[in-house]
Amino acid sequence: MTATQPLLEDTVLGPKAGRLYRRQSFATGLGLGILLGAIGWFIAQNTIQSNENFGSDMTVAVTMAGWVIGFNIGIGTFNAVIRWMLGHDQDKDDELYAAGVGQGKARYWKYCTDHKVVGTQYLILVFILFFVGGTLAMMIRTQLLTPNSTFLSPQTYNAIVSIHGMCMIIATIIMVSGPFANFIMPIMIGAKDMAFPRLNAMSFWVVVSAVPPLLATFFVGGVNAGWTTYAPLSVQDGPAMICFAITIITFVVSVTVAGINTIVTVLTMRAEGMTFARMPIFVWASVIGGGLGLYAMPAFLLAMTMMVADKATGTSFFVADQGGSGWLWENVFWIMGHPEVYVILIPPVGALLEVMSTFSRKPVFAYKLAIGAMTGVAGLSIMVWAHHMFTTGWAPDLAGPFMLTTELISIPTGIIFLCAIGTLWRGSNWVRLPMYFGFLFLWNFIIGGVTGIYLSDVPADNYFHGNMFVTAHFHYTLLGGAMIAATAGLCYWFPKVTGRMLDEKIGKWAFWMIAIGFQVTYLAQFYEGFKGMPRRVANYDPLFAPENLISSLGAFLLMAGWVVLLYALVSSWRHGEIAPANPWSAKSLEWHTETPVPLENFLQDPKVINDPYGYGASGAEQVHAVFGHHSHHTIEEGVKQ
Amino acid sequence: MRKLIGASGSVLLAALVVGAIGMGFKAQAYESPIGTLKATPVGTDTTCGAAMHHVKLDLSTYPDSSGVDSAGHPVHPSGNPDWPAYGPSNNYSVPTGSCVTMTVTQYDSGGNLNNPYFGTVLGTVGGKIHVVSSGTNISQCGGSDAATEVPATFNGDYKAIPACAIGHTFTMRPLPGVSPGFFLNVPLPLAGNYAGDNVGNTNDFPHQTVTFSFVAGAKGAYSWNCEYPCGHGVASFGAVMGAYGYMSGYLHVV
Amino acid sequence: MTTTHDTATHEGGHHDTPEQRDKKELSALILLIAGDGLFLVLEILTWFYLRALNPNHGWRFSTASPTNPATSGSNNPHDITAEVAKAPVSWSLLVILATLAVGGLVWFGEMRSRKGESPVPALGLALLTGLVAIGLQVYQFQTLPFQTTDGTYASCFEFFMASNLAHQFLALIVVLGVWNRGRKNLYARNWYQLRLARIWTMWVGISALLLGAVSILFV
Amino acid sequence: MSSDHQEVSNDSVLDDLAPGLDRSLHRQYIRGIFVLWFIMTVLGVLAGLYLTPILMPHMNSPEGRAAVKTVIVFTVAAAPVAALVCAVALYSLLHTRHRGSLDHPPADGPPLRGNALASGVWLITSTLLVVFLLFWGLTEWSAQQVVHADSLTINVIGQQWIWDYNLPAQTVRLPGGRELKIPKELALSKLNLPVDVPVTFNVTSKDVTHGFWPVNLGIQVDANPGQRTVIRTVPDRLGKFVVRCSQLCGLNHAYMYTQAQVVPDQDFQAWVQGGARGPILAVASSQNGSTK
Repeated sequence: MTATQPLLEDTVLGPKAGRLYRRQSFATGLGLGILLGAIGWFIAQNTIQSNENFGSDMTVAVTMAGWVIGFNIGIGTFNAVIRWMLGHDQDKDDELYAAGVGQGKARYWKYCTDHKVVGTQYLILVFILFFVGGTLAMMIRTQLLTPNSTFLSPQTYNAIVSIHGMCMIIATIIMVSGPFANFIMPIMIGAKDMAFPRLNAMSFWVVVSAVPPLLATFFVGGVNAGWTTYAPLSVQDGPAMICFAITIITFVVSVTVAGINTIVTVLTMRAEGMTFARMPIFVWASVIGGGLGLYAMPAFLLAMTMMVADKATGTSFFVADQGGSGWLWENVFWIMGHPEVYVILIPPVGALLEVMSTFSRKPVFAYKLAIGAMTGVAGLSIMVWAHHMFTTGWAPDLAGPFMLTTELISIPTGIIFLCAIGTLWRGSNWVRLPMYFGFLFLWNFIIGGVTGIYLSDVPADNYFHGNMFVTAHFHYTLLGGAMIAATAGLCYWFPKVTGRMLDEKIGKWAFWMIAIGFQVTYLAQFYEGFKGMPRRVANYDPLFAPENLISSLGAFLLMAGWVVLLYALVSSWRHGEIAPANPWSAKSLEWHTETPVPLENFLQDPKVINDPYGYGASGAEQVHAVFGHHSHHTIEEGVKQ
Repeated sequence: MRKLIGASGSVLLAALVVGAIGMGFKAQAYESPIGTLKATPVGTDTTCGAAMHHVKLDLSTYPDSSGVDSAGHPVHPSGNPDWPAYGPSNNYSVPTGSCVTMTVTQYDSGGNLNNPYFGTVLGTVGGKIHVVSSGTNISQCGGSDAATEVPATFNGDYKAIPACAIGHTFTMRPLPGVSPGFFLNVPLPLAGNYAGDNVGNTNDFPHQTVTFSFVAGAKGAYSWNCEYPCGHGVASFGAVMGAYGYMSGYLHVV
Repeated sequence: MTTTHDTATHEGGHHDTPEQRDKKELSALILLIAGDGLFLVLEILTWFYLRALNPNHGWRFSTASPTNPATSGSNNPHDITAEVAKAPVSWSLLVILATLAVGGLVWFGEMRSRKGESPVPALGLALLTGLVAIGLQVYQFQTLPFQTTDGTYASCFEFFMASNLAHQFLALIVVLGVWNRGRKNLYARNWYQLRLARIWTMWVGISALLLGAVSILFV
Repeated sequence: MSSDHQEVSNDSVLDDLAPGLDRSLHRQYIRGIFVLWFIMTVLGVLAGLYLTPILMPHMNSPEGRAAVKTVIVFTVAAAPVAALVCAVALYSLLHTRHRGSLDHPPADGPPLRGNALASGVWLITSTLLVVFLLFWGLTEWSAQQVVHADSLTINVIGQQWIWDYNLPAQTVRLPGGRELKIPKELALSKLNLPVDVPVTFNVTSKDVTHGFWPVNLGIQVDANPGQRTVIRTVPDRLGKFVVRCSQLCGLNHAYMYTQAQVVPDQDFQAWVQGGARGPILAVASSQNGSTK
């Protein structure tokens, strides 16, 4: 098989090319979004009574809703629904066009249904979101360089803290389930695309439309309430809170659609012979993460809609002096919030185990146990939400049960460690760049995990809750754990996604800057927490000055490390050495198709005969899949004999 | 070498971008046209008990932030004109260890505090403030506070103002770990019950002149804000109360 | 590899057989309803939580709240509970019945389609019923004897109605689609989309029933 | 793949962990990892035992010291597990790393697809550890639930962005037969606590949720509008500390704090009887330091 991409360059589309919807792109989305937003603003300004309490909130709500709807009409989100309703189903040419045939690079700016284009779009979006979130983190650390700093006003500081949090949460939720569960996962199971290619494109462009409202918060007063937006503080907050809620509601749509799409793809689109027990661990992780997202997102939607109702229509779900309760918010929010951190964590862990297996040249240790552990983490994570509420005074009698469920999570989490070190044990340990990040993950996540058990303990949590210790803990798990594992996955799949090899020399410089900067930043923050510095403060006692200075300097190094990594990625993407189809000699299907991957992934249909971890095995057991329709029968029969 | 230049170049570029964004965020903080209001020295005297350096600060509180004050300074130019504000600045600077006499001219109406505690005068010299009314104000609080006696006009020293007759407060907290620290709570009585627009904010409008002294402690940026619920939303602490610069700021002891 | 070959492959990928599409879309619909059902469960839990707190029996405090000018409390109706208990029950019942009827009619259309008959009349009737259901819901919204600002009971009731309205709207779009496609004779042989439409509209009816039951029975 | 992997003898656990590896090499691996594990465990235990008390502040109540003790115990308990993960990772870096050209993948490792014994031991150990953690937590937690018959009641009121304290008129019987009398209700901006007197904080908020966190007492509870939450402690060491807000509460959250101190009960009595005048009690104790 030769590396060809005839579909993208040579295919001639039918005579219908040039219809209105084929002219849709990011530009029309932007234009229509701005237009509808402006119309919404104009109507709201002229019709809604300038009631001091609700007027500006409603205006912002209508404007932002106008933007989101306008952008999605402009980009083409609703095309398929409307065409379905009219009975004009897409024909073959339409589908080829939608998949990006014959459009070159322009297809990255369109509502493109090719899962590889969607994955790449997600990857770029994740870079952008991380850069925005990282920039905001730099603002925070600059403000906290010295005590009594007046670099930022408290209002701006709170706004930055809130949006740093939410921006990073959105980025980390989509950082693996966006790029890799879209680009890699369908190829891994031998599918030609996702189950619902149009919904796939939708899940991406809906996130894109959710970003401007998030950044708009800075221009309408800023969110004062942190990313957790605890009511009633968030109900008290200004119209920025409405922008924030619109972002979340839009994002919920995306995650729900993406989760459904991932699960249905794996359920219905597997290649011949790809039984559940032969699926790569990353596919399992994507499915579990997607399913958990489906569980978490409705609660987020409910919390945000109730909060918008409280703010913009005067209901009283969370306002105590009208009969509501802030504890209701905290419950609904954390019913979403704790599963959500595992929505972030599980897919990168799956990616990490793939990396560990490939670079140790060994099967994933205790494959089934690893799947069980990820499922167990997901299952337990829906029963632990109130550990965020130990000190709120809500139901002190439930402290024991929630301490139990929280500590139980350390058992499946421990199994994931066992699988990782079991895979390393006696492996040939090919230390390429992905593996650097793999080792860093182990170190960071063990610290994040151990500090997590302090926090699960109620008497200790009574000291640590709401303090910098918590901040350091979840940065160790989410940044040091999930994001580092995702980076390992990025370095691993970079040759397949971009067709070029990543420059490992620059990558290693970046690695050391990230590794050292990270430890300095967050170990110092653990110390701040031990000493009793609260979270989310714009200013602090001189008592905490030295460790804050150290933490800030570490954070600058950390950010510089990410920038160097970004440079390595971008420069390798443009000028890097052309990658072979299978640079790591890995066994899963994505490495056994061409690079760049052709439109429908495989020039010959794969037939899976073993799991993709046949390292060190002999004979046919080494082979994950065979291609074409003649050879595999004999091999399969050979295996059976 | 090319790689090294590329990598350091991108770090530099990122630093420039981040720095530019940082400048943007820094510019978001409200700063009054006159900047930080420096206290005027009036020599050495014994206003605060012992003989010490004495400085004066003159402030006003306005029911809206448009217009100019008696000295011609805009009250709070870059904001929401309907919101009340302290003027002419929200940042003040006093020398450490000095005796500070503040005079606040209060033009705003008012009502009930969320917490009556902030009707008490705290932290001033003698635990008192001196109030002079420009004209007749209300004689009684409404509703369940109807029994509370409120003088028709204030004229003299007060250790507390009835919690139902507050216009604003000037409440400042100590810095932990900084000694000597000082805590200050000064209730400013409401000035009349009119609903008119106070654009112009001149002395023609009813007002309360509140004078008090305190000893500035150790160096630092002491955060102050108003504890009277003059905003909107939950507990009337949204909107203006959540926005930096109108009813909050810093007292810099230098 | 020739272009034609790849295009042919592509056709196989995106133009699944109706059976394959049925399988995929049914799985997706079940997942969607599971998520939506969770939303519903949490909505109802919210209701019970606020009911358990029950300050002033779920009604706004009659005295003016000094800390929140949003609720002046000045026009708080007397004995609102009794009045409310009478008023919305019948309306809610009508709304629920109409919403359930939509699902039933789509089901009827599906059965006719399975028998090789035209589903269009039944679907047309479902469309009309859906419009009536939305009309009834909007009417109920407008004639409620309380407002959003009247306390937690009112908050939940209006929130339920709003989410029901959103559901009905989504159901209406689906019914409109299948009706129009039925009109164009696109369901002559494969009726799987009708089954999906039936499942969705019936779920909308059931959720309306649950929300209605909760908000009416536990005043 | 070299053929030695196919000669699998299953007569021992060690062979299971490393099929095809000759015994001496195998023992070498185990020994290497054991040494690394042992060193790191010792380091972890030492850090837990000796570093924690240095890192954490001096606590003024049993609850505070319980938090410190919990950190020490959990660090010690977690050290072997964390050390094992690090030891295996480090050993694979130091010893079994593929040396030579990194351009091409090394030969495959042994096809170890799992090991029931290793998994079982790991599972049982981690389950036992969790049981221990839970037992420890519940023991400490229940010890903190003791309600003293007689305690000093302090109403804590949080609002944006300041704490204030209300001391209702009350008489508290002290263990020695003496009494602590609060003759009339006092409203205070600072928190002063008599040493060795059980104290009950009734915490509420006037507006949004705050977090009442008297840092060195090792307890905290949120101040919720419309709710009263209660926490109790017995401050048993003299000293100054700060009450902070642990829940983001809006604009000036960073500045929401109060100076607090634990003072001898006679001093407290005298101060209260004098109408709680004076900016701060004259206490003969050093910052954060002295014992009683």
